[in-house]
Amino acid sequence: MTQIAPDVREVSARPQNAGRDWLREALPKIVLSPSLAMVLIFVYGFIIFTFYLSFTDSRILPSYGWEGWSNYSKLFRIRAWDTAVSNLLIFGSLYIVICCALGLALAILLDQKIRAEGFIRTVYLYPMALSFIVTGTAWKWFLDPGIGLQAVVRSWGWESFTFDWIKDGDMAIYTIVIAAVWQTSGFVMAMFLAGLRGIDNEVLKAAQIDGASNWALYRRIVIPQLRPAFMSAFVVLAHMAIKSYDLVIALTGGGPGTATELPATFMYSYTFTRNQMGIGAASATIMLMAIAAIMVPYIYSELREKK
Amino acid sequence: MSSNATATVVRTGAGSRFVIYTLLILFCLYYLLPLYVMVVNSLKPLSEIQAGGMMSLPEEWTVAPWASAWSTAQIGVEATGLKPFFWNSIVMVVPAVAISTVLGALNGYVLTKWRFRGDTIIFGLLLFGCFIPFQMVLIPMARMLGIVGLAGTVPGLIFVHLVYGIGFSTLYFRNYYQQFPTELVRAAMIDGAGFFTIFRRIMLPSSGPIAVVCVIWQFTNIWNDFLFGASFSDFDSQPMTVALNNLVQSSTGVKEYNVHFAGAIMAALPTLLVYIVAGRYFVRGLMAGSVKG
Amino acid sequence: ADVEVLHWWTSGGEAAALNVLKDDLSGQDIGWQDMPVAGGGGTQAMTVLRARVTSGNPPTAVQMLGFDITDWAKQDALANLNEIAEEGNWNEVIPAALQKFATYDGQWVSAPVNVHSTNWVWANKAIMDELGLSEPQTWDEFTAALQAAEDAGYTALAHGGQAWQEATFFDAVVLSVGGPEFYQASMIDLDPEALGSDQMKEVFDRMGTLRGYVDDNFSGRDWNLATAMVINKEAAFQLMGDWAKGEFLNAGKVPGEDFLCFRFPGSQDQVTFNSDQFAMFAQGDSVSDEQAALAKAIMSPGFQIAFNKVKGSVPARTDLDAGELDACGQKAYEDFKAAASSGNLYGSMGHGHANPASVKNAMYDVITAHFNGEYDSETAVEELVLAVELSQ
Amino acid sequence: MGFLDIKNATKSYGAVKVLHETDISIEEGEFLVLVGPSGCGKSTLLNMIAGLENITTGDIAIKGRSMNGVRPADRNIAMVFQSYALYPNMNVGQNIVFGLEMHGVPKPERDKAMKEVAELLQIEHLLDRKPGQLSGGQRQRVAMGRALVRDPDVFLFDEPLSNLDAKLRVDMRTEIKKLHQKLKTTIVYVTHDQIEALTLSTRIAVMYGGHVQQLGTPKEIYDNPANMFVAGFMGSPSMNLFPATIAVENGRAVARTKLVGGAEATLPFAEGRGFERHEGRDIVLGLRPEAITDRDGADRNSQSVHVVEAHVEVTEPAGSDTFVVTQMGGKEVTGRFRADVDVQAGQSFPFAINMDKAVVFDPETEARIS
Amino acid sequence: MGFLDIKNATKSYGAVKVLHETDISIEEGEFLVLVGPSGCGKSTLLNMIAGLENITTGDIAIKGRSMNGVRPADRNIAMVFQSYALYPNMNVGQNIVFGLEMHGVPKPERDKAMKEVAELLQIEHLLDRKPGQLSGGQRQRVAMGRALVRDPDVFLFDEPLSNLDAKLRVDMRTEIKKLHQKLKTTIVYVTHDQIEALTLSTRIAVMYGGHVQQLGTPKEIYDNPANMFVAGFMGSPSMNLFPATIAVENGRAVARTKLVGGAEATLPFAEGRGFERHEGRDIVLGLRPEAITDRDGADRNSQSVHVVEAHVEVTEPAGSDTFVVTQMGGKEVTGRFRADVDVQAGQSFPFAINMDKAVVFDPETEARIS
Ligand SMILES: Nc1ncnc2c1ncn2[C@@H]1O[C@H](COP(=O)(O)OP(=O)(O)OP(=O)(O)O)[C@@H](O)[C@H]1O
Ligand SMILES: Nc1ncnc2c1ncn2[C@@H]1O[C@H](COP(=O)(O)OP(=O)(O)OP(=O)(O)O)[C@@H](O)[C@H]1O
Ligand SMILES: [Mg+2]
Ligand SMILES: [Mg+2]
Repeated sequence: MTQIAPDVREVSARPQNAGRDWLREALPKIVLSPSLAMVLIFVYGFIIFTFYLSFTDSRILPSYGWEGWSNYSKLFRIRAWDTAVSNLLIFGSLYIVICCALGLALAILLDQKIRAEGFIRTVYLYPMALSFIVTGTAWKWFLDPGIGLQAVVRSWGWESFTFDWIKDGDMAIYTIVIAAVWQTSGFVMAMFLAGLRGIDNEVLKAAQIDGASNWALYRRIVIPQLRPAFMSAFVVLAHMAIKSYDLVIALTGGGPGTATELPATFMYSYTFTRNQMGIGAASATIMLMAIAAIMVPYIYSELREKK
Repeated sequence: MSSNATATVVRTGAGSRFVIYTLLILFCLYYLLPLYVMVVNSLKPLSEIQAGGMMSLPEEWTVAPWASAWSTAQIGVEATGLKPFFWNSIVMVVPAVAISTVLGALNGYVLTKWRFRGDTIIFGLLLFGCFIPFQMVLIPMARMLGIVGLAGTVPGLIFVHLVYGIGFSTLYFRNYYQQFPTELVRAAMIDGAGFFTIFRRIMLPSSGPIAVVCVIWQFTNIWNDFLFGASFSDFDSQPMTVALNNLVQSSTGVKEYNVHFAGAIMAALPTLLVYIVAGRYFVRGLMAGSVKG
Repeated sequence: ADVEVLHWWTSGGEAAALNVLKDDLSGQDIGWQDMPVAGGGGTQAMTVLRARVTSGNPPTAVQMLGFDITDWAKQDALANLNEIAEEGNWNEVIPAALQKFATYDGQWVSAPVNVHSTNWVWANKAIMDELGLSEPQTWDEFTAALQAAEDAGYTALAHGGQAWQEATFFDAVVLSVGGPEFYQASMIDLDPEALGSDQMKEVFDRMGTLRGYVDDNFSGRDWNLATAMVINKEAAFQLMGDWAKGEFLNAGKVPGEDFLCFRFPGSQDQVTFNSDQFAMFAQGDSVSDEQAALAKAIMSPGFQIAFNKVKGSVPARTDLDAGELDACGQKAYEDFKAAASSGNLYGSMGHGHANPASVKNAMYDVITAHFNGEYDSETAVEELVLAVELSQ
Repeated sequence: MGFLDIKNATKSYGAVKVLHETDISIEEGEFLVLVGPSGCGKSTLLNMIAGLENITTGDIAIKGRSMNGVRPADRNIAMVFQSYALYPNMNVGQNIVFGLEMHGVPKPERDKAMKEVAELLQIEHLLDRKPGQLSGGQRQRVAMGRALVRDPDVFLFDEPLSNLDAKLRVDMRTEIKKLHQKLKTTIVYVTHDQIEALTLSTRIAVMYGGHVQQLGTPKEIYDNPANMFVAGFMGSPSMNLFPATIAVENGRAVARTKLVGGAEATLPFAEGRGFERHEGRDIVLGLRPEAITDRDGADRNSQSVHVVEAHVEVTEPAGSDTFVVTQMGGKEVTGRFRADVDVQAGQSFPFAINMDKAVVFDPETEARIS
Repeated sequence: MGFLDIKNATKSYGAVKVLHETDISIEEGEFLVLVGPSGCGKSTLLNMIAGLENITTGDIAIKGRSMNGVRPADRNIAMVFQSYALYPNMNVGQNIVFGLEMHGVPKPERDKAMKEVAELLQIEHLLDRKPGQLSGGQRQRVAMGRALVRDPDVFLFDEPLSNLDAKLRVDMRTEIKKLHQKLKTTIVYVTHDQIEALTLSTRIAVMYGGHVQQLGTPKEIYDNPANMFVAGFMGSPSMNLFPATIAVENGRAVARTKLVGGAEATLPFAEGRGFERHEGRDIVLGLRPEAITDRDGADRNSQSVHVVEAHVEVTEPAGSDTFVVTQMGGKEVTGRFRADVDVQAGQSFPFAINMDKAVVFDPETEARIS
């Protein structure tokens, strides 16, 4: 963990040439202020706006008739919302856990003085470059039992091979996990690889002399030191999980049925295709509160710790 | 912290090396499969695809789908292919990435080297902005753009990407600059350099690794964005993703999957290129800062 | 000056049809700014439209469906086309069922382009001949035919598991179970009693029966892949709107020889429809010259024929000579005109012409969940009542 | 009023006072070393002189002009950092003249100045290299070059040698010393190495816990440390401090202390130091290692050398000398013997103790008693 | 055959040979220091002993058993690293017993061993802390504890003190020395600090450019360096090396060299060293700083002290001594004067030169002439 370097502070202004000094002193804040203003208006302002909308009778466009809590009470009676929330829990936790596990495993494997490391790294990394608008169809085909993996394996002679999760309401959410992991695990791998490369070689030597097998060495010495990498990976992955929209739309369109609905797709569909913007705003508000519940303590602890 | 950019000193036996290589190659297959499906099918005539052999190599190789996707496929009323939209995307992505990177660098610089009361809170505010779902901001953002007269313009679109990209680029640069020796800044102050001179002459030239990470991140996100591109562009500024969507999602009529795949790969080429060219600086850049959080 | 047109017609045939319009306008020195946003039967385009309108930069004209038009008209966003309508005598030539959407509060707000009818069954003639089947006239005959096809090793019913495709089934089944009154009461008037009735349970039971004839691999399949199954003699039947015809024709199949089209058994007299229309967005007090020209062009007989020939649908106006349409098309046009005059023309729920988007999607949820086995018929009925209530 | 005046300056971070009221005044051409353990506030004080940190209260003046509110760049100072803080993206030449460039000095003059400095420091052949391509000592030189080229009123050095290895450190130390003798610029130099402090300075400020413990010439500091902290901190190996009691024998003050095995050593003080009046008092006696040696190595000129047989615990031959450790008053005591003396751990051996410079502290207040 | 035998070992990375044929053999209980400038191959050799690097050719044996192909963990060695290499995620106690745990020692025994070691090193109160919460000296102790607890045949240390500040380094050095005297374990210790090498070792291997330049006891190395590299590297300040010519005066060999101003100094060698046969030969004369001192400070027992008036260039008072720099034969020469001597830069001053231990090198081969 890094320390905040002691900061450089401007010397306080003198009465003479006060204008110039004031400018010099304020310059950093001036430079920061456009970004701050943008974020205050376009993030926090919009959050407040959305929060407000969730209490109105907005349908196709924002409207300002006050409705109180009725959007929320409706929201909680909609079964698809329950599905969406529980799907996010399943998807989010599996996605984050698998990405981390796989990313870590790949990083460790790739760290063993591998010959074509650069090439393999690029192969693992490239899916991050593609959006699901691009790869969605390929994945859909590949997972489709009729023409994809199942069909191919069967054509090789293993007639009883079955892989039809994407068509199965109970399993479809896991295909979303598979594709999402495909897209980001390489990126996580890169983060862990960077973490591994930052570990003091002498510590590894010490552990070898202490007689740690490679397994013990990684489990006891290396992985515990990757905490910062885990943290960064968590931020990126959580952010992806929450925003997964393209992925679901491209792969299952929320189906079969509503089996793969996620809060993001739910919110979109209520706001834009069902013309129930009030409920959409209510779901967005709930979503934001959930995000805040996870991210604010995290951000807080990360920023605190470095003091 | 002594950092060593080379592979681990942990030693592995010949047997386990075989296992390692096997695993690595198997995972290469996992990652390459969708690309394989796309490439193979983009080089087949449509009839072969309809005949059902999506996993097999083409019996008859053809580049016609590529030519069609590039210049003759039906995107809207005109059969223009993706060609004109490619340029639209470039015009939008390049400034958006450049500005958000520079702004992120400036913010990171202020937040680490010119600290003031409350700076941590400001950073926290910026960071939380990364997590806002984009669907939520569509309507209010449209209103705002309308008010300032940027609706349906390229600068408007750039602005939107800037707003929602700033959090991550600030995060990257802040974490990087945190490890940048403050003594250098102090030395430059004593040498008489001012705020911007220090930034331009001292910080920026050393920011290569993290700039690569930031540019890759922003470039992929902005290039691949569909929602903002569709909502905030005009008839003459629709980006590549919207065109690709129009190509792939056409509601009725024959679906020319081979053309779709060719178009999809084409739309992904710039980001792929960025990854392949800059990929080897990527881990280095991550090492240089962003990971150590 | 130019018109900017937001639409989701990006396939080759559709674009060719639009080009007719474009050329017409360019003859009047009006340019065409194309703003296509494909996907999801116009949902993407509607999102974009929302953003465009909110930002104060609406397109000139927008392709729209059913209740969306009404919703936008309610927002006072649409231009008044009364003058042009009067001039073109739209009141006469356009059936009342369509006028319900094209007008709001007594004002014309959109120009209908076409009428798709959705309660069609498409059949592979070779399979029917092989199994000695004739056109089924009743539900029982239809299930028998499906069973026969299944026994013969074919996929009986080709289907793509997307909500709107299942809703397309649902429209037809509702009509076949309870006839037009029940359709009116449940789908259009949203009468809770009708929605919760035993008839509705019967509807769901029949949906279940249909589900039994669909292969296991249906989920998420595009409709045209399902059509391809019929074309390729893998499946016997498909329930789909008239746009499926294009696929057959494109594959070089001949209507009547290679494939058959008939109304869903039990709904022979009714036509459920959806209609693409172009609404003009208000850009000042009155309609601009360009918008007027565009509206006129859309309603011109030449365009209506030319367009619907490619699109597979039928013209929205009832006063045209259908001679240029193909056999299926002519039949459809006749059906349409007959239904229009007999009051048997019903907006399709599955395509947003029976009730507003919120209700439609709520119904989708229940129908799809039931179709995918999440609910039994009884639960489905309960859920349907609840969902409709919540969505209003 | 001196050349550099620090008047009553303090520094607080929030509620924490890291520098207590500090008064230091030095003349032009002096070499002031701030020395003290890590965290004692040396860098903070230096940064306050440089203008890199605000002064919380008090004043700092250079040449009589108060520096409060003056930008670092306008104070006419130059600074050399521990990490050298060379700009990694510029070559050596650019590094050296960056400050001139920032002050708007035209290029020909800059080039001339660069040449002169490079010649002075013998780094002409390095001018085109990047800092990353230099060895530690070379970087150190470049950092000095960057400071020198500015011709400042005051040079500030923050532990400039602590990144170098032992050998190089000694060489660079001598070079800095020579440079100061040649240029006669005022220098403020931070280190925590007492040898550097003693060899380089004309004046030393020993700091501890944000307080200046003692300000004086190296000789004052070394021979007359103000308290036990200063005594223990300065010198290597450090001054031996062990408990003793003052007694008077034959009218002369002596220190009595216990040896290993229980024997008692009696060490007479030099005459005229007046410790007689403290008779019976418990004290801490301070003796430098070089005051405890083998019989032949003892200072021939000293009047008060006293030989004590003591038990040898460890011997550390260090080439030029051999350090021999015994115990007095229950504390380890190190003597510096000549290299050739044949002394083994475990034996008893005569230690010649020179009491000329013995210092005496109060065990409670830790202050020196005189 | 010794306890640890390095026989003809070499190491190459690809085509680069970083360690040339090396033969070192030490007995049980010895303290071997590998010393040399950065990059000379010290760590490489140590890692080869540890089994962390393969041996390219040759053999390393411990207790007569060849170690080729034996895993580091099975060599019964322990190692202390420069960065301490403490496991940051474990507390001190866990760090210490990790090696035992890995060797399957049951918990009660581990705890017992941990207690003993902690007591020995006085770190009992730290056992629950994480390494990040320790000071440099404490970390150093923990690293040693981790090595000690294993009770290994050989201890390996790779620059264990170079991350500590000057003061702490001296203290820890003494502690290591004591520990070795108590435990009598065989130790191989890498450093580039010659003082450490001289004080700690029983045997020193001076390395340079992948070659062992000299292997011997500290006294051999200090007094009879095999060549100019060893002479210059060992000792601080380092040995003065300056050109001179051998002449014979009255049947006794003398060295003649130039002083500042052109005067010539004649320095007679001690008798019986047999340099007479080199009459007229140009040589490099080597004199330790402590052999050049003020008149009163000179060794009373020496036979061949010779006083020379020379020009003083720099004086560096260092508390315990004052270093005085002059020139001989055109080279800087440093003498170690007593602290009290009143000598100023710029004056002429008598330097007492003790030729007892003068060494002589061939200017071409740089090897010692005897
Ligand atoms: N920005 C800051 N906020 C709070 N405390 C600080 C800050 N900067 C320094 N300190 C504290 O001030 C004290 C003095 O720090 P300073 O850097 O002057 O020590 P130093 O004597 O230079 O030590 P070193 O020898 O380690 O460089 C330390 O206790 C440090 O923790
Ligand atoms: N993996 C490697 N590949 C190539 N050369 C190497 C490798 N490791 C070390 N070397 C080279 O071997 C030589 C000896 O390195 P070694 O680490 O033993 O030096 P050292 O004496 O320990 O120096 P230091 O005092 O800096 O630690 C150096 O020149 C170094 O550059
Ligand atoms: Mg400091
Ligand atoms: Mg080394």
